[in-house]
Amino acid sequence: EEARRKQEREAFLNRFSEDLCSEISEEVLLESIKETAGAEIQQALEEKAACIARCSEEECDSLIEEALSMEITQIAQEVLDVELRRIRRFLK
Amino acid sequence: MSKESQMRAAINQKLIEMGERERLKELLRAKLIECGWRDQLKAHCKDVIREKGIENVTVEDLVAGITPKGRALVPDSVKKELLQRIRAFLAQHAT
Amino acid sequence: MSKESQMRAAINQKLIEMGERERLKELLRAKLIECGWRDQLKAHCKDVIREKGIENVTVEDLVAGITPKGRALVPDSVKKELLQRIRAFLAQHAT
Repeated sequence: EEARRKQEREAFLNRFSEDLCSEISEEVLLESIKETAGAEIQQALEEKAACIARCSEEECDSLIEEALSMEITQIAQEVLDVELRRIRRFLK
Repeated sequence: MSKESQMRAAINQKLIEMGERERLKELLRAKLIECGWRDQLKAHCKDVIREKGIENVTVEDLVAGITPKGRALVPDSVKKELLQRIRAFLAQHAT
Repeated sequence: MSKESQMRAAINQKLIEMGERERLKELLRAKLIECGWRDQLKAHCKDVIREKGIENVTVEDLVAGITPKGRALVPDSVKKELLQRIRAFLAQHAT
């Protein structure tokens, strides 16, 4: 009887240990997976935002540079033409 | 309530009261970091995000996508160690 | 091509395709007139011509001579407004 009880107890503790091990593993795994996924999504969003910010600035600089170059050339040409016309009129 | 359920409830109560349940979880968390599981999971997350594009992935999608791999990546040695710790605690405290 | 270069190229492509790049340049031109940049630069051109003598100045010389001042004279508020417009466009269209 004693031996049977001992055997039953051993079997119970084995079952309990395995169940508890699975339970704890499942809790920790799910919690860690959620935490990791959340952190990785956050990091990817931050990286994308930073990348967009950098690209916007580069695009803005290049656009300004392009527009200024055109404007400056146009202004120089205009002013030079006006000045030349003025001198020609003066010389006549 | 059966005798087995009563015993389970009593042991669970003891595990919580003595802080052992929390310690076991802490041990597992630490082991998962130590064995590289967390880094592998991070890398897998990055792959999924890269593949689908961040604008097409929610946290829920990602969790669902990586959970099978997350489970599969846990080394047997870590599971064994946890089980041993549980058995040792029960041998000492389950009366 | 790095991921960032790809993104930059895609942004540029979208801005051009949707006509936004041209609209932004138009906006910039209008702002430059509005803030007196064009007039200031014309005056600077005249100074350079007067200084060097019209017989010694080509358009290229003049462009080279006034470009640094032209860049420096663009008000920060104009640059900021343009950047905000680009960001808003990207926030709406970048995938």
